Amino acid sequence: MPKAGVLVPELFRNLRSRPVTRFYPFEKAEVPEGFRGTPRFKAENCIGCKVCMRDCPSDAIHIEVQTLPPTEPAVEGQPAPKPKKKMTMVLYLDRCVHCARCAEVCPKDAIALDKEFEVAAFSRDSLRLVQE
Amino acid sequence: MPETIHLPIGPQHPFLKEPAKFDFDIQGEEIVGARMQMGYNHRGIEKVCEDRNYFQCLFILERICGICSHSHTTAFVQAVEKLLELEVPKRGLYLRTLVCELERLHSHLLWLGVAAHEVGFDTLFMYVWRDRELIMEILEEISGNRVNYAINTIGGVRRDLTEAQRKKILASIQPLLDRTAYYAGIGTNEPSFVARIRGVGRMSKERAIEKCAVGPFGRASGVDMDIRRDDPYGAYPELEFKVITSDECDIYGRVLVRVYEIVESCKMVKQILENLPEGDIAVKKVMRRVPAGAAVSRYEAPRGEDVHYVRGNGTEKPERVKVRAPTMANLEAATESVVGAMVADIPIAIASIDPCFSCTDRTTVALKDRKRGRRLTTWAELRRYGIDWYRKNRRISF
Amino acid sequence: MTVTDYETDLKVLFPGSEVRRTQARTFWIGIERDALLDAVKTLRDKLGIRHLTTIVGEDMRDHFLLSYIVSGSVVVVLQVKVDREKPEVPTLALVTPGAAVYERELHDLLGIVPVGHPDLRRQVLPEDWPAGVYPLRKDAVLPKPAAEAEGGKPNA
Amino acid sequence: MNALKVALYILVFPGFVFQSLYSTFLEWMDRKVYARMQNRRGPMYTGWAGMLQPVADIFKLLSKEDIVPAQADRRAFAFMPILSLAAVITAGLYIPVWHLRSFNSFEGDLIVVAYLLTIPSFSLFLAGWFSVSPYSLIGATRVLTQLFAYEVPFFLAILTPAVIAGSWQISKVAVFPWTATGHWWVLPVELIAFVVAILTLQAKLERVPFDIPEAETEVVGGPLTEYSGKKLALFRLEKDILMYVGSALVACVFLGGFGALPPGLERSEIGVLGVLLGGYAPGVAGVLLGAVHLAVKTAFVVFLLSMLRAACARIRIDQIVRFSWRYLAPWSVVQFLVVLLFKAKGAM
Repeated sequence: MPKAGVLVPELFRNLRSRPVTRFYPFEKAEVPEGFRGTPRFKAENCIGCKVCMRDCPSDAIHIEVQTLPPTEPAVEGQPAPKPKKKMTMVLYLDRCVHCARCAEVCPKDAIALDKEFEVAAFSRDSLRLVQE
Repeated sequence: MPETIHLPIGPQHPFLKEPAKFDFDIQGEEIVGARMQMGYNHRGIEKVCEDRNYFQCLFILERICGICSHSHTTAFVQAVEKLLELEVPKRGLYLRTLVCELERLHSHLLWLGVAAHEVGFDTLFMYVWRDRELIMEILEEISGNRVNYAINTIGGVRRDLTEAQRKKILASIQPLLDRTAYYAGIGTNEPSFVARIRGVGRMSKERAIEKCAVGPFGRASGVDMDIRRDDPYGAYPELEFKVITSDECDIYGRVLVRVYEIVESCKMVKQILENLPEGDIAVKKVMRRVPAGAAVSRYEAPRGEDVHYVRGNGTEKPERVKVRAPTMANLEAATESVVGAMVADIPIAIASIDPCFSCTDRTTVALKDRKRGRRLTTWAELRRYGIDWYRKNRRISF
Repeated sequence: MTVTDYETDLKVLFPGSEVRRTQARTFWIGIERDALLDAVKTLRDKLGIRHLTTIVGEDMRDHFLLSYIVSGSVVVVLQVKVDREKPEVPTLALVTPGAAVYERELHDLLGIVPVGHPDLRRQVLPEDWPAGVYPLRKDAVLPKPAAEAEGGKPNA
Repeated sequence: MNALKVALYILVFPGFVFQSLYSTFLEWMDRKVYARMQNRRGPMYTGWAGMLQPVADIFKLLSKEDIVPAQADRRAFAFMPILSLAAVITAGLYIPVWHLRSFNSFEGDLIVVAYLLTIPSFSLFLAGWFSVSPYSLIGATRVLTQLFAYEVPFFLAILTPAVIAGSWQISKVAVFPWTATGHWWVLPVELIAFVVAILTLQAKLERVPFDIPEAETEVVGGPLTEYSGKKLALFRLEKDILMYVGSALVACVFLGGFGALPPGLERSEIGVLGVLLGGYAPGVAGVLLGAVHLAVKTAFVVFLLSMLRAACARIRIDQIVRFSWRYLAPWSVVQFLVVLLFKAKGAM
């Protein structure tokens, strides 16, 4: 049976209690452990298998493998030293969907997601992150 | 006989949270005809999936919708698991079901707030959404993020639940039940709110069956159908719950059904957490190549029956993924239920199915002059025009 | 009625077709195009399976395959082969009004004409979409966006 | 000299400037109370606790692009906001703000104010009608339908105290409880009329639960859908001032007055209640106390209106007509009969 004014006691209760609104841009919310933010790259771990490129749903990751020229001349009779490789990850953050699939499939933990969540930008160029 | 006016609503309108187009013929305040047009959110996800491997599809499908993201991934992984004949570990199934039910809680609370907003009851809207944060925080805690949980993977779930998290969730269930009981009281007692939802948007049981209505919309018309019971999946065979139906056949019934479903979901969350089995959360090794064949997977999303149909062809990429979201089944019926009602009832009647057009559509549309029947402009032209206008008149370039 | 009972009944009701059971309670039945309406009516009247979940259209390269997923206590998938040259099926919208939206979608995306459909407007594709391009067909050539977004990843 | 004084009255106090400032304060209060009731914070950053937010909103609108629909009647479209703003400001001049007599007060100004307050509704209707858009049209017809629903109970309600006081002059009605012929307990007798007046005032202001003409989720902006820029700013200012004038009118006639007595009336003994609710003071003190007293009373009425806004859902147009004629109008008549009965017995 409808009763008029059922909400009024609650209204007065709220009038006295503290508002729940947070002052967002000044007070930031704590994100939980395991928050999926921006993918960060650790070049020393990367072996250049490109599994992350293969599985990225939005095609946002590009891994470049660059073979550096040998620093020491090859010594006669010994096996040539393994050529050093330089890994670069280009992340198109405007495409990234933050699914953490790259971190999940990476066999050497070369990608981890940080807690950064304010990633909006005025131009797409600033969202192209080159990480070495 | 009053003059019939054509009232266009959408693609942009304050009551539509997502774009869709409705055309109403009205005489005074009464609606005499209704048509609808979807497609404003069509993103071609089904086609995109043909070009991605199964894991990529998983995350793409998660982004069909922001509210029922877990529904789509669960339906999809279930279909793929059927094709791969995987046995998902118990704990994985329980965790998956836990997120399902938490998602239902947050979706139903969201709906209650939106429904209140549609009839101008903003206070209830604010209260409900404030308390919905309880659930959002739990989901954030479990999965890392608030909207797209990314908790599912083929063969199980990606993250385990710690003991501390389990206790925390259990502790926040009781306050939520109290609040839900309070809102149920407000929703059924506040005279102005009841006046707006009682007897509005009627859909008879017969018509609901003919129109193949699903979910709370169908259940409020007395259609006793719930995939969780009829075609059980996940941990549902081991859980005790009631399927809520109502014979009110109007929006009032839909409010009741959803509110009692919140209560049922709370109970289910409790059961899951109390009986959480130990063990692995996912199958260790999953084949990337899926054998040829087709599988149908049905899932009870917060809005109703969500169906995914997956056909594998022995490669890493699916041959066909078909998604049928619950709103697709209900929208025509809801549009029909408005005829005979008043203009003021349009928002709440359409909102009463909890429409999710992102789910339903999966591009863009040209403006058309209906009276003269000629095309005015296409989106590309419109965009060009906008850019040129600003460059010329405001000296702003994009 | 158990699932096995349904299996027996389905085998009796569809003698000419193979009834395949998978996934505990899903039955796959291949039927002829012209038998579709009767099949749906039979399921509805004899077994009470009347909820049309959806219609899936697939391009199998040499033909189209339509799967009508009808559900009740069990799920029955009626599979109909449609000729590529003459993509027509009888409409279900008059028997089950809920089928109308799915048939419109099929018409949009695969170019399959449900004969006798009451309201065959475009459903999901934009109005300036070129006629005769059906995106879900495997041989479809889709129009590419004319311009690239500035600063974004270059189109491959 | 006299002309300058009148010009000051009209333009500064209690005219345009005072009304604009005080009504934006009332809007701020309304928003703040509404927000706090919903556990939000409300306006925060412009001025102290967001106090200047309504002013900022109006200035923002004034600086925005002004668009007139191609099919609209340009002159009528531009005229409507000015007409309604002029009407409410004129009505506001008759409110006894600092004094129990406004400068232009005369026997019968209550009727004039009541009529002036219907002009905004009509201009809103015409504004919607001249905009020629489906939403504006629906909104316009709703404005008119709603007007027919609430206007009669509103008139009956605010005329009840006038009947008790035996005068059609706002200042006399306001001061009547403290005069030798009146008694303070006429205020509780008018309770039904007060409730009806609050409800109908809410309908006049088109706020929840009676914001049917402007229901955002149904008809976008109702009659104001096509309005933008300066014209919309004027309409907003008009809405604010209407809230002030309406609440002040209700406060004056129902909650008693404070200040100097109009000539021809004598003061009764002021009890404790009299000091709290109203009374009399001479000279400058009377002016200041009178103004503060009216401000507090008006704010109280606005608080009631905010609470009503927070506690209800929007009802439908057919429901408000039914509600109004089934409950509000009969109850106002009952109140009238009660008052007449009292009068016949010679109790007042």
